[in-house]
Amino acid sequence: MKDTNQRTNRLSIAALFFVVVIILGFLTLRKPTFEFKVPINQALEQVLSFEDEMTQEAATEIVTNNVGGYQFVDIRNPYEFAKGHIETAINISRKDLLASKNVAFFDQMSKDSVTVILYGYDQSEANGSWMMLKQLGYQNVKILLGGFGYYSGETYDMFSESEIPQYLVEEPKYDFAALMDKLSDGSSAIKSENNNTEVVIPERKKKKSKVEGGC
Amino acid sequence: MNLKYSLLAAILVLLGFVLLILPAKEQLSETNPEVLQYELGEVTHFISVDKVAERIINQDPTLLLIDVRMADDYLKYSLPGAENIPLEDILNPDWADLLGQIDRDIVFYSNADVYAEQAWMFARRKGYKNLFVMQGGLNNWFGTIIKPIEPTETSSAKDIETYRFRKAASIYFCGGQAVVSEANPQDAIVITRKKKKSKVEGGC
Amino acid sequence: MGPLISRGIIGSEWDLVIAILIGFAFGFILESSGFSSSRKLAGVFYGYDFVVLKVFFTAAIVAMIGLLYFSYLGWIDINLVFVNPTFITSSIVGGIIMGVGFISGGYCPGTSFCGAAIGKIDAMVFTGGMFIGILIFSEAFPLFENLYNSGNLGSVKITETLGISAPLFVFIVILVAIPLFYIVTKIEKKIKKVNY
Amino acid sequence: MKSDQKERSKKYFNPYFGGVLLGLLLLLTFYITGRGLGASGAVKSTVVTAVHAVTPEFAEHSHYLSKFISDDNHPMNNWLVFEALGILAGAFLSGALSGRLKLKVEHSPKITSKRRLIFAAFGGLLFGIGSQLGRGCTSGAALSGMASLATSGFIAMITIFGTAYVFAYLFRKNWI
Repeated sequence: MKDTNQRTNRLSIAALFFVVVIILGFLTLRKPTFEFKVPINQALEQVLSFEDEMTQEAATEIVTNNVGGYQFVDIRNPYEFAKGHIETAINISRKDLLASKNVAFFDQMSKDSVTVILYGYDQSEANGSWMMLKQLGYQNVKILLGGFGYYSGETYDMFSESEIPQYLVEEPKYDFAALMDKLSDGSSAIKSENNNTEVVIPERKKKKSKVEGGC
Repeated sequence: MNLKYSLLAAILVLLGFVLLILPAKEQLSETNPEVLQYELGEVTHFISVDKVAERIINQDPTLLLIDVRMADDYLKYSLPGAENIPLEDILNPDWADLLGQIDRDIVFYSNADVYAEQAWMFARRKGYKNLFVMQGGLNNWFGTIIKPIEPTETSSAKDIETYRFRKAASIYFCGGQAVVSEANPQDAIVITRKKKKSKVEGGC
Repeated sequence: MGPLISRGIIGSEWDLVIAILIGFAFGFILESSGFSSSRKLAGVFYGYDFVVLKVFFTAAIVAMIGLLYFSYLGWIDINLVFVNPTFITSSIVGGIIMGVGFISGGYCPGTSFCGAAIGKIDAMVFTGGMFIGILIFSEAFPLFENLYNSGNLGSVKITETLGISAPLFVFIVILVAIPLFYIVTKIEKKIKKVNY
Repeated sequence: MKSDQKERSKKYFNPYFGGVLLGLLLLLTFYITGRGLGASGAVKSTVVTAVHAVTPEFAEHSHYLSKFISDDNHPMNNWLVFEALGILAGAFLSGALSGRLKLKVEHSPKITSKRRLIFAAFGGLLFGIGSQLGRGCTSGAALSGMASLATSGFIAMITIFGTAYVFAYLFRKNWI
């Protein structure tokens, strides 16, 4: 009888063990702190729509006229920030973008429906952080085209004759195909010159000796 | 019925039922945002144009260049060996085989690095690995590799070394078409040779 | 997280150690459940002992449920779990041949190892027969080759074949299995006990 | 004393307990290796290795065997052989603990040992052929296949047990 009892326990223990493992699994299942709230297709559409890109003109307008409802966030490191930044900006370096106090800040901004404008030294520097925040569901985040470099005038080329604003970095700076054509001709010329000198030098020497002999 | 069997049956039914009513997990295959944030924060995903040039010149088979610009731009000019996936098409499942090659380093590039980084972000979120962005894109490529800026005399030895590499790379990348137009240079040689001859003669 | 070896979390140098340990547990459980006795195994076909069916289905259900939970909890990447490819014709023909072999020999490969380990001569002979069978198969492979490769459906899952979700399928299996266990226990009691 | 031993030799696991344990083991195996359990593969590897060792030219000539010689270094082959060794050891230990270690031929009292052995050899032979054709045996194809929800696992399970039930009547003398 004792034996039977023992077996009873074994089956139940095994079955309960299975359940306990699964329950433990659920208890320890760490809900990911961050989840992409925007589906990937929708996020791509948002990026392609360009509607979250803020131009330098608009940014200057906001700063000079002190327009409400906007908050500039400088995502460069504190050292760069200290050297110079947009007057009303606060500093959240991009490494600490998702630190809890910064997440709380972004939550607050989105609650107050304040538009956050991210900027780095150039557009590329803030691009990753901007996409990250957008895909995490912060829809009130925009990115400053050209970044602080253009804003401060450091990377502004006064002599540029181009009609296209210089902060649109994705515009080609050269006509690649034409330039390549030109350069390949040019370089072949260089090459042939090299060939020349190689070929000519021995000839020259020979001639020299001949001439010398002649003299 | 025996209690232990009822218990087992109840457990199995319960577990099966819980499984049935668990909310479906959709984004299972997507990369965790924290992983992406780490990579963005540490900037591990950028690769310099010099590195890319070096790998192209060495004909590194593990390098796969992806041009994320429009097909038109790609057809006009693209880096040697690059494949074209326009940014808006990056999520197309047709590219799964191309992007899923784990033994290759996949380098995205566009005119600058903004679109390329966006493509990187989406592909990375989808779970592809070994993805990189060419720093500065084609504008940087042309500004450094194709038209390298000559270092000043005060430049460090390293800068001069870089310049030499870029100059050599420039000749490599531009020389590809020079081979085709072989006839003209030969003519040029003849002409220059003549000139030189006359010079020598004049010298005497 | 898992499968640990496919993900390279456990190095391949541990492979064989793990193989022996898992095999050890497998052998121990099979033998302890009575799978080393051919007459106990054959009982399932004559209704006097349904131990095979009970063990087999309980194990399959537990593993099915476990895999789905593990997958849900993110402990195992279900896509990395090997799914035996389905070659429908060769599967069916092979299954029929194995069925005849089962009722004739009273063992299947795993259980014959168990039987052989505890000194059942018939199990050893069965294992020997299996060696010869595989040898015959490999020698006559050109004969079987067409059959072997016919009806290839790829690595399909039953849920894809039936077009229902995995949890629903498992739930149905559980709901079928429990009354089945109950019925076979009733049958077992009715049919004359066989001494073996 | 003797009756005590007999008593102990009957002491099998409760089938459901064995089933739950086996299921958990199978789950663990999936978790660690990404594959289920198997048995017939071990025999195949052994055959391949043995034939290759004895008559290498024959093995390379044989279409089927050569298929496996080429990937002889495939870890799964060795894996299954080691697993089979583990099965032998585990079963031996279990048998020893329950006092079931005994050299004997198990058969129905109605038939002779010789007949039982002939049928066992025949069954093994068929299982050898069938397991190759069906890409796995009851443990490899049916049990592990069912657990991973592979269609082939369910086909194997239904056909193996279905056929055995169909032919059960013919072989009844051997067992009852």
